[in-house]
Amino acid sequence: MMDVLYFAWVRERIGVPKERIETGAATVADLVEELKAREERYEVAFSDLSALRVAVDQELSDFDAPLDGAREVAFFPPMTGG
Amino acid sequence: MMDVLYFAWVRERIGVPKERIETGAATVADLVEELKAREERYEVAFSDLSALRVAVDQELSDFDAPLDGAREVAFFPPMTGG
Amino acid sequence: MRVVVQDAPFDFGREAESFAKAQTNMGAVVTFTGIVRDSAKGDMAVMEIEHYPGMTQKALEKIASEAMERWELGDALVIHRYGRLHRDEMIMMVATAARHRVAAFEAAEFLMDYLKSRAPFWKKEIGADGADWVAAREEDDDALSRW
Amino acid sequence: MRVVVQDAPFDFGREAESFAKAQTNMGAVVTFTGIVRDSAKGDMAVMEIEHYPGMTQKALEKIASEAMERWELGDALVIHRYGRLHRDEMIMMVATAARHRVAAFEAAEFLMDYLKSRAPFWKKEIGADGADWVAAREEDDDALSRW
Repeated sequence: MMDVLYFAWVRERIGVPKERIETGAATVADLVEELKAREERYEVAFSDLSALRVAVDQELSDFDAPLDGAREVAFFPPMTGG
Repeated sequence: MMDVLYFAWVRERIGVPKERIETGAATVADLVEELKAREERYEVAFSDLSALRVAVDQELSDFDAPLDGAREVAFFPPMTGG
Repeated sequence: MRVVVQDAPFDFGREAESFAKAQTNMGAVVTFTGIVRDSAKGDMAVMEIEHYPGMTQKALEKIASEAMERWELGDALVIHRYGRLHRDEMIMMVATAARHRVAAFEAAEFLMDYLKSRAPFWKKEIGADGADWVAAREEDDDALSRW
Repeated sequence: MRVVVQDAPFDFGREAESFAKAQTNMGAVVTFTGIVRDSAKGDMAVMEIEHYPGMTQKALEKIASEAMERWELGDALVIHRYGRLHRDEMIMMVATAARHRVAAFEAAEFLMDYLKSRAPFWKKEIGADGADWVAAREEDDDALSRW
């Protein structure tokens, strides 16, 4: 089981801030493919990965990062702090 | 007549903060030569012009600047503001 | 080093003053304050700042620690708000203290460059006819290459 | 734009706060504060700052005006003290306000670089065994070539 979090317009497109999913995905990219296959709202949200960022267990990460042992994955647009 | 002002260690070496002098010097450099000829304390203070800065009528200036119409000339070491 | 993430307003004057006063033998203190501007459209009623609660504090601490090490700072402070803010309200501040001015300036700029594009905040401008997420600016990402 | 030359202490927190609060639609405020450090010898009792009364105000206004123009600032503030100061006392501050952070930072650094070597102040460190005039640093003069 893994917590998947969405922020900003990714959250709005997917419609929930967080969900708990059962997955055997080996990498972030595999997880994205799994989600896209689920429903159209995921396919829309993940249509352009270059517009997205990802954090694995609350550390900024890459789409090819492995997920073994990861408990929390978050997807969001480029950050706009400051 | 012209007011000549000295600041920081230039003031300390010359011994006065300000004096009023009669001069026909055409440039700052001429004025410096005139002063050096007066007394040893001036010669000491003006021995290395690269260690000095000058303002003519309260504007930073150069040693070859003309003095026509100038009412106030100030000599001082490089500034250390901030 | 102090890192604060909160929805409440902060007292910039008091924070700046007490940061500077707490230093010993530091010749230079720099502060930066980020303030809510109007949207490009000019109709912004409120700005909503979303963040990633579990990650924000850690991400800011990591950035501040790196600044402390790279410039041998006497101290560093980061305060960042989230939630709903109005125009001309203060969003965040950083402060740095160093022996010389160049280090204090550089460290403050480093903090700001990293906060801009590596801290998990997202800004939404809510105006008269709808809401827009603020897009990240390419030059903010480019700014990181300086460090 | 406000330029103040005085021997009295100033209230950094209050000045920073009221400067920032007075802005409209400026996204970025930067402040720099210069503080008395100990001398290299480590025995400084007091720092004496001499200035050129007739020239100082004008020189600072000229530097601040140039910053206002070059970066389209919302506002700029310069406060500089003279007279006798103790360790960890504040010597001076600048503040700049701009729409974006890069302009606010650059303008503040420009002000500091010019204040360092173009404003008529001279610092003397008075210690247990004598007094020394602070020498201008070559890199401070070099810093001007950036602008």
